Amino acid sequence: MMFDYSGLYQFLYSVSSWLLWEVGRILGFIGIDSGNILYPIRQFLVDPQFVYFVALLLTALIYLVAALLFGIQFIWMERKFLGRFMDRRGTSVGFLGFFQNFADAFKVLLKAVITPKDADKRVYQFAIFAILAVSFMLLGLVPWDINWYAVNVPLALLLGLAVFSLAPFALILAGWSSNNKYTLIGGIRGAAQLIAYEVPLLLVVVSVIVMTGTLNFNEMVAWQQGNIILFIPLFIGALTFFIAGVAESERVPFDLPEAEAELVEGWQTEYGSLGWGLVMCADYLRAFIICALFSILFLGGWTGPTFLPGSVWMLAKAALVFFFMIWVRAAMVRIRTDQLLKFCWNRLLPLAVINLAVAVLIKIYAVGGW
Amino acid sequence: MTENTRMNEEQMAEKINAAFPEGITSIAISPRRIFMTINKDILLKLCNALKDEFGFEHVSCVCGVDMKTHFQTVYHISSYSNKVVAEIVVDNIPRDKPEVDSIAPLWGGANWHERETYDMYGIIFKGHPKMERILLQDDFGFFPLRKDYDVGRRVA
Amino acid sequence: MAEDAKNKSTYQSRSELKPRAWIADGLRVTFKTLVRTTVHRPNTIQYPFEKLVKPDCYRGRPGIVLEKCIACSKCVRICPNRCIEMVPIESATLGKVKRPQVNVARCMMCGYCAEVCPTNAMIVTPEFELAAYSRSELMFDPFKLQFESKPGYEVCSPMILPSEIKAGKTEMHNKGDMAIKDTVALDAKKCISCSRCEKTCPVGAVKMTETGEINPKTNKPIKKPAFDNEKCVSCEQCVDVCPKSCLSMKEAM
Amino acid sequence: MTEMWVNMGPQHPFNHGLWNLRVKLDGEKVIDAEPVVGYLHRGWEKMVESRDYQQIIPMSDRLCYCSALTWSHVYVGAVEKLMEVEVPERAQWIRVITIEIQRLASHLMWLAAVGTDLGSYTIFLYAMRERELFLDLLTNLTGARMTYNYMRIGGVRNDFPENFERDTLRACDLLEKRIKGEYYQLMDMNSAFRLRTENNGYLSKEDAMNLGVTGPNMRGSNVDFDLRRDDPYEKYDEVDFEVCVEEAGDSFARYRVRMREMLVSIDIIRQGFQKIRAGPVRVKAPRTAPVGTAFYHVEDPRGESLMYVIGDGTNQPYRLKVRSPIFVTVSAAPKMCIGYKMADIPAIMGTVDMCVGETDR
Repeated sequence: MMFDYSGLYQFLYSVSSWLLWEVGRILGFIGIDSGNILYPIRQFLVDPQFVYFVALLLTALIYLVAALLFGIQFIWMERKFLGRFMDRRGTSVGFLGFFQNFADAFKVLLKAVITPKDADKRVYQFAIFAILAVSFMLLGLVPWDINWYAVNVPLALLLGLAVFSLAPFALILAGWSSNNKYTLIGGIRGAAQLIAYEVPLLLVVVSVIVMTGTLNFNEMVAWQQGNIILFIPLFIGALTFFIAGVAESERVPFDLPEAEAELVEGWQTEYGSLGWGLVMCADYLRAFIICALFSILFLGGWTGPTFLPGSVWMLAKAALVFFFMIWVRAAMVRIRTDQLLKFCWNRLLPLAVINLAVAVLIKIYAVGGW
Repeated sequence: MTENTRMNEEQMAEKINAAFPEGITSIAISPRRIFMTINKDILLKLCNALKDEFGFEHVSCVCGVDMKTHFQTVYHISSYSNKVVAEIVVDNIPRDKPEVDSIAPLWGGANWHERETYDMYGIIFKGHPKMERILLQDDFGFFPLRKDYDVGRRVA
Repeated sequence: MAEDAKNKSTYQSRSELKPRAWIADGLRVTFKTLVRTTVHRPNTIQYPFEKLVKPDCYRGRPGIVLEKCIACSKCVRICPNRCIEMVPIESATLGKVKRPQVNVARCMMCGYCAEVCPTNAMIVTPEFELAAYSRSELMFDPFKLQFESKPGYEVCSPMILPSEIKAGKTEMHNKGDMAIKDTVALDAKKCISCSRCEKTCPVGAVKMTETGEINPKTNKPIKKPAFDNEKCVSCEQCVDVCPKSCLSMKEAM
Repeated sequence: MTEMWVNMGPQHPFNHGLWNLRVKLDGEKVIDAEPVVGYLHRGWEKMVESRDYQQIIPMSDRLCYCSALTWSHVYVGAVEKLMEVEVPERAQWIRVITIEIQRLASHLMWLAAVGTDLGSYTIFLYAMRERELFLDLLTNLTGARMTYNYMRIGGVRNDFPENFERDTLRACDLLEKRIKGEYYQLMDMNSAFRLRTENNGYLSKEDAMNLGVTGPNMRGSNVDFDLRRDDPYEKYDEVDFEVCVEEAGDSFARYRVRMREMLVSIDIIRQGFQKIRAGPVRVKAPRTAPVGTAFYHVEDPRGESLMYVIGDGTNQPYRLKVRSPIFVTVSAAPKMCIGYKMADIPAIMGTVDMCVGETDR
């Protein structure tokens, strides 16, 4: 039985079918053959529908592990670079400080889970899962290489951004259920900011769709490979996407929801051990997704000289964009909520519209219409 | 306080002496300083005069002193335009009913100093907007900086 | 006002500034630091493994050189937080003597004990890592307080007399110098020559000497204390112990 | 939205030290503010009455822990005036130079605090790195990092260690280059920083004078008064320096005043090293003070600090009153905070350079 490596999903489907076929053979070996009462279970195990289900389960498991690893790797990158920007040494445990985050992760696991008094228990827990689900789901859609993806849906971008914009509800839920004045203010501010910055983000994505003509990531990258990476023609759009992305992942110039100065930690204040660990990891994951989207939409995803495999190129570009995010964090000061929203509506939105106009003009004259 | 009415301390001392012949018990001057000892009933009038005619814009400090037999409050009021600091000592405030006029309405700077003096000595400033303790908790009971409040020193 | 408010603001407010890529400045500054700290080492040190280099005169906890100490308890008197006490100790070389014991938990490391000690027995050590599991561990008895002395640890604050300044001299006197020492003055009438001051003086600077008169009742010669200012370290123990308080310190002005 | 009293304190990341600003909010806007102090009250003035004059010097260092030298200098100045002790020339010059070094360290500590309040840790770490330079200088000179116990009644404890002058001038050059280069680009030219600090926390000139706000906070509101020039003490009359005054009266003006004041301090240090001559550094002071009173006020990095001492013939002061500049500036905090957003309060209170140690004594 040869496993075909065409795609992650196909690979996992063949693995799970081989696995279940082996289980069926062992059951047969120990005597559960056609006459036995347990025979229907063996048939059920080898049934293609069940194999399909197990393959999906395996994919989800791999993506969960990959997501957490990316999150931790980006936390390490931020702490290390931020340290060097600020003339101090970043993390210091293990090789280049890489294992500091695993140490922190285990420490976070060991902490006691404390739910605040008369907080809304169920909503308090659900808010964490809401934020995590929203962030992890997108990772499933984003492909790493030409065939290295979990699901290749024609409208992948639309589904991704729809899921991505569910986050504000999770923030409000978290802020409200922690029964604390500060988290309530933080939650509402966070939601306002995320919703505000969705609009320019989507407008820029529309301009990319106008240029490439598709909503599927693979075709987008193929188009960019054929013509030109979209960073050069749609430079304004790339800039707007970057700024809106920084605001989406609540990083320093726009990180008022969890501004240490006034609101202590904003809507994350009341979360204890694992809850806070996952929420912080989800924050960095959202930053990673923005960088991944940026590298696919504007930097031509996994295309690059062939001495490196495609997915390494993809990760390198995402890391480069994240380096810029860290760099901005080192040089900038936090701005106030109303200034932040005013900046979004007065500055970012016009830029996004101009970019859309540029995309349409280029499409008509340079690329020759639809 | 326009430019031409700058005065140095001698002219001020004479004017003040002339304006308040009876209330001032002693007055002395030294470079950029005026030292006065007055009794408490002319305090408010003197401060009004200082503020308006002599251009004293800033109250540096109001402090209480427990002289065992009576209280004293000492005011340091400085004038930016004339670059002079006046030290006014309001003497023999009776120990049983320590009350002085408050100068907080004239200069906001004295507001918290007077509350602290009340907090430490129990001297009540009449006319103060919010006569309460400021550093100690409200139910502290007695006034710590008084000489009869013995801390129980640990002698070496 | 002294000068009326002429326009003193030395910067243009944000609205007057012409629009420019201001973010580039911040980014350039931080990037330069990034490059500098990766090429050379960053400014911070890894504390438990690398230690900061401290000057010799660094004031950590007080220390003592037991051989030099004469138990004059001047440090006990000067300590603002009253952390020092004289404690009887038993040591082979010195026998049963009293030496200072410092409660380092209360000590605020002001360095006065070292500054005042006439024989530089009390010194200032660079040791500042004083974590302990219990407060009694921080009660340093004279043996634990010991620390081998280096020239920088002895604190000496040289002084000059006001009269000398008026006379135009400029050269200062060190700690034990005769010129700036406060000497003990005796009020002979009150003295009942009980010779307690002679017994308490740690340096033996007090001698009971005959003064020629004869005590009419017991017709023995009357003895009054005489102070040898060379040896005296002006520790004021005699002034405190005198029952009739007829001794007082005369300051050298 | 209903009004809501929010306690920004006493343990709150934005305020440096233990004080509580109770703020009444209508939505985001601050309608009313009420500072509550006293959490760090140690009874300093009562403690002082049971110690003799020399023992109070290390205690006066601990009034405001980030500018210890200026506070011990005020105390020592007041006692010298009481005892009529005449301080030698070189000691006065040493005092001028060390106070200016302390002012630089205190302003850099303030700059670090402004950085964290506005969310940029880079500024915090850069300012702390610069401050370390000056703390090392003072450690070589006095032996301690922050609480120096260096001033004595009648002079200073010891003279400069060797090549102290070279190190100080080198540190000053580096700081000047950094202020004109790095901080100027990182903060002054940073439009987001200006967005957060400009035209908020406005304090008019009359309010500043009337409410007793002094020092850089007052000079930020266009009051041209500096104790070092208008009521010179020590050797400040022989040093010519420019008093930095800003007209706008908002947080950014206070920030600009302090940054320019750092450059002025560097200039004073350079002039000090040129004018200092060899000579004695300490005069022997009498043990007991005569019966009488004396007061001494000085330009502290935070404002006008004043000490009023009453001597009663013994070696312990009868009464020692401390006027702390921040105690009065905090009483003017509501005037600065009302009308602005809650997110502005860290920016406003950050540029006021709070130090709670001296507020509560």
